[in-house]
Amino acid sequence: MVRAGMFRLLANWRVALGGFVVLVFVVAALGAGWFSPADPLEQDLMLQLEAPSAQHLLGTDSLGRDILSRLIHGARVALAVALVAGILTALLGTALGLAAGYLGGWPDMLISRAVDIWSSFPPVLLSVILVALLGTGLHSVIVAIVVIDWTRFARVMRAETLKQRHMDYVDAAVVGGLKPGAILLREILPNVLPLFVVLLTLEMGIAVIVEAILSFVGLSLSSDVPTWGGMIAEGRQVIYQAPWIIALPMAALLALVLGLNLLGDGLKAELDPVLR
Amino acid sequence: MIVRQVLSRLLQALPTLVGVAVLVFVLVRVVPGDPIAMMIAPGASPDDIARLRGLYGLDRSIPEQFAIWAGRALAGDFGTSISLRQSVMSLVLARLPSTLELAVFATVIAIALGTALAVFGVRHRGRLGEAATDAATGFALSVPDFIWALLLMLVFGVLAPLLPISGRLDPSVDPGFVTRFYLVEALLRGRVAVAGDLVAHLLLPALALALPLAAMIGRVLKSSLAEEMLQDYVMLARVKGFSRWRIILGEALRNAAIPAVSLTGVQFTFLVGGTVLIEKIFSFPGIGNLAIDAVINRDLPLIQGLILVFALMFIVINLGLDLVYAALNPRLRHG
Amino acid sequence: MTVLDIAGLSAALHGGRPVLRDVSLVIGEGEVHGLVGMSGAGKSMVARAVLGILPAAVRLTAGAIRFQGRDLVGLDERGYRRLLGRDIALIPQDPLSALNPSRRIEAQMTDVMRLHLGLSARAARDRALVLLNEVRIRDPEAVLRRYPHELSGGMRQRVLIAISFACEPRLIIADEPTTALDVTVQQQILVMIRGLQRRHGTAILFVTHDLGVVAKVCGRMSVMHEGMVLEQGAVADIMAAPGHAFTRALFAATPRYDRPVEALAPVPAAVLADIAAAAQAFDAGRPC
Amino acid sequence: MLIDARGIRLSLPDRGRPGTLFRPAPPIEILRGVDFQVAAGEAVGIVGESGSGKTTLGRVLIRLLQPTAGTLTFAGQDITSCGEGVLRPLRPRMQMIFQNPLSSLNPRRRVRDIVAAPLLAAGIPDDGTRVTTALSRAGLGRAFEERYPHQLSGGQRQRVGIARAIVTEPAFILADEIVSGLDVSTQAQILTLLRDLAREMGLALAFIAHDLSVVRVLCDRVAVMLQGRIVEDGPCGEIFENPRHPYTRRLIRAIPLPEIDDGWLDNPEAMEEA
Repeated sequence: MVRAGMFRLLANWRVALGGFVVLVFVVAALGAGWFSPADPLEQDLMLQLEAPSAQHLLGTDSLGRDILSRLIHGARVALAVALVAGILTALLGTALGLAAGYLGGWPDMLISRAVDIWSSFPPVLLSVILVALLGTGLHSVIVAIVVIDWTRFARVMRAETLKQRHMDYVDAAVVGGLKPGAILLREILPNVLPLFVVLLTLEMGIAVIVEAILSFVGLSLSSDVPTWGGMIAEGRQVIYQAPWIIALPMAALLALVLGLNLLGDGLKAELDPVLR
Repeated sequence: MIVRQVLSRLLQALPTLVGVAVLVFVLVRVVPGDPIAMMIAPGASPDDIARLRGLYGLDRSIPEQFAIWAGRALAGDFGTSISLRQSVMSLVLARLPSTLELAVFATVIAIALGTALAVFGVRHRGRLGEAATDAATGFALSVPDFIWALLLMLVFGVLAPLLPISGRLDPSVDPGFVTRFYLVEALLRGRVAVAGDLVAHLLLPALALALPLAAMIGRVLKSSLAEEMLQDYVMLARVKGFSRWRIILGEALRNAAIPAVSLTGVQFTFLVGGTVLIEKIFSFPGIGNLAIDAVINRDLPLIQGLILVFALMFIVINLGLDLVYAALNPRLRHG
Repeated sequence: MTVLDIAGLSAALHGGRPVLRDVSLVIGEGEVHGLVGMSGAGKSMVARAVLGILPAAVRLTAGAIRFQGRDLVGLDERGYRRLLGRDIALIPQDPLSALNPSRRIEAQMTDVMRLHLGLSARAARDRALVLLNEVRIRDPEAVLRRYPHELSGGMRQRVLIAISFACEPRLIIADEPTTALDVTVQQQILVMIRGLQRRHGTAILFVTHDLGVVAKVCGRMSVMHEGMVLEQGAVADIMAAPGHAFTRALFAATPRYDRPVEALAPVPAAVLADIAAAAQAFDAGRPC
Repeated sequence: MLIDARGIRLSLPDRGRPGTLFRPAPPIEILRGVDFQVAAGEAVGIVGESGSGKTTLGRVLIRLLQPTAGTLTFAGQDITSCGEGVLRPLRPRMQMIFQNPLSSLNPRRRVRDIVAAPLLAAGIPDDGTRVTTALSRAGLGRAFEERYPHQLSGGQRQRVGIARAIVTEPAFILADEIVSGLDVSTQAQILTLLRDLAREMGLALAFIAHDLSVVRVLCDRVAVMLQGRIVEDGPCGEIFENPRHPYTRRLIRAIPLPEIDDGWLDNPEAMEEA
């Protein structure tokens, strides 16, 4: 059964292509030390802004560092943030969304009002403030993303839970004598789970972007850790002399985000039992 | 009726505004970095520092500071920027018009483009045209404004240098305008050359903001339009002998817009929030650019003032969307 | 004179699966013809074929639809636009979704008259008032100003009937026009349709799943299943002595408050199997 | 009496008029003093047109809704306003079949799990035979146990709904418009099935319908509802042959029987203006 399910999933080209792209980045990140042709931090001031060559496959940056190695090491940060921040955000937001949608009443009031207040902040500004507050570093980037983006899950999950709650099958469960906890976990949760998986992949893409934005502004990690956002910021300085320096990390960022979105889109279609 | 609705909505927004104010106040106050240390010359005496702390009220407790700040804010005084040494109010007022012009310009592009995509997709339903619009919206939706900004900058500013990639107006142009709404004033005065230069500067940042929203509008509006096209009243209109264009534009679009407005509502606030980063990337002199600098400089009064301005803009947008929603939906207007 | 003459009409899905098999029926001037069957029998498909609004996946494969002597099969969209609304009109099934929720009743009644009759806004409004009087709406002026959601289901269906008669069509397609209504409202609407039809001399193709409705308003009827017409004739004759086993089974499956409980029986599987076999034989004999 | 409802009233907030911050939505009274009884083993029809309150009454009887006034007892026990904790032990004895079989079956669960849910909740041990028996009583073989609801036809879904309702061998079942979306032939199948099950298992039924003919087939007694009240209540034979209330008379006369009757279109009540 499980194997048949996997085959069907992979038959969907979105899932297959998106999954493949994400897998390439995961492998590159896990084997960063192994795949990198050079030390990403080693400067060579004689070789600044070199165009791609046999020695430096993707050229060098303004301090003469190998760009390919920096890209591969940057993938580690991007994926770590995507995974940890994505999952934490999803769990927090989903728990609050389910509670608001299923319990109604004052918990719903409280959570919905909090979502309202949160939505009144420009998210980029809020994340910048948070990282400024927590100090730079991977953990503060992750905390910032969780604190900002839980509302995305909470809002969608609340709406979906509310919709499911008004379906007749929930009434049928009440008449069948099921306890509220069992109704939530056994009846409603399986129906909102596909949405959770889809949102999770989308949220991972968003987390990657937010990390890049923070590094771009100069607030993510210390400057001796290569990040795509930091590379983009450096490339912005020399955009006229060496446009590939900004283009390469952008391409990496774009590919990973598109891969995650494609995967999410494909899963959305596959996980719906009625569409399938 | 409408007036009462607006007042009631504003009243409901009040707690949100207060909540935002309190949250921001507390948040920036526990920032570890000391703003005073950043603004004085090295080697200042501890006495000088203490004097400055007293000047900005930083030596009091947080509730006390809040009470003082809130009292002044109600009177329209948001304090003085620590890093720029100007009144927060005048800084915001000087920069707000350019941000508003950018946001409105982007919104207009997004709505026009999104609607065109949706109508085109539905008109070419089941054919190549639909698949093409679906792919385009899917792609535009996956790419956030941050990457759009960089892509547009790279393509239209560097590889094919057609448009300027920084600032609001060419430095050599001095319009000598009385308001800060340059584009509005240029159009009203008929200064075509200035307006053209302003639009050229606006185009890339506005597109970067507009494309994700346009894709969102396109997708949501297309699916609700496609759903409307299955309704019996559309079939009845066909059976009455009306043309397909007349049916889409005259019958279905308005009804399709109702769910689209509520579903894309959040995205409009994302657009305004997005100005923060886009202005930074394009060195556009608006309040977003100001805000990032304010955070990096720990400029507390300025941060507070700016966040409240943003919160206010969000509230106004939501109110506007509610009114549009009510205007489109006769069920909310009558009975 | 014959208004509608459907001859040997067949239709199939793109994949080749037939949905209509050699359907023929003739409707004379001022005649009400009931098309009855269960869901999926193909009766709505016949109605849609006449109106030229078949689903995109369905194609006509054989036969003719002659309206006042002119074949509508292959007529282009422009030709249909001149015909629909003026010469052929529709009374739809669901009065809730058949009126545009964001347009006032006045706009939805007058647009068709302005399009086909070239009436001015004023003249169209006057005619709309006359029509609303005909469907016995008490305060027509007020109704014209309303939006659909401000009217009851019965009122909406009256408005839709008024719209269908607006341009004095020769033929009206009534597609389950009372299925969504309460039984007392259904009676009012049926009485009204029959009355208007008599006064205006309009022919009606009346699609319904309800044998009772056919008995009350139709003169002739066709019983359909699996895209085939199984029995056709005068309603009085068929009610008195149904000829086809399926028709008899349909009567037996319809619950009646005046019959004993034991009289109720589902359509026997053998009857359905016979029809399926006939359909297969037809498909084999005439490949599409 | 198995079910005994007296003076039931129920007001709900008017969903058509959402309240504002200052003025909550005004409640509208949906049930205005309903007396309704079902004896053990008896099948009672509740008929009425849309908006008559028949569905709401059903939801009160099964205690998905709590009445604002009146008393409701089940097998002698007062359940007017008790909490779900008190109701839970009673649930196996009072079950419900829903109007929309698709939305009342959880799309993510297999037929077997759907039918087994009430057993599990009641703590009734089952090695699968109870579920299989219930399904076979409802006319579905073992092959259906592994399927998901969207893989079934409309009639089969409704049979699953019936199997779920009878699996705990209840004393009372509420059936809310359970044949309104079905073809006449499927409708006849479901009606005869339910009639046979009720006789065989000694079930009491409350059968809500808008179609009087359907009620006639299944029920011993019928209650006619109009605007939140029961206007007439009696044995089917009496009510259909000799209706006393003018509304009942009109309701019956409006039914189009499949036979020629030229007078039906001349009914003066049908000529009213709207």
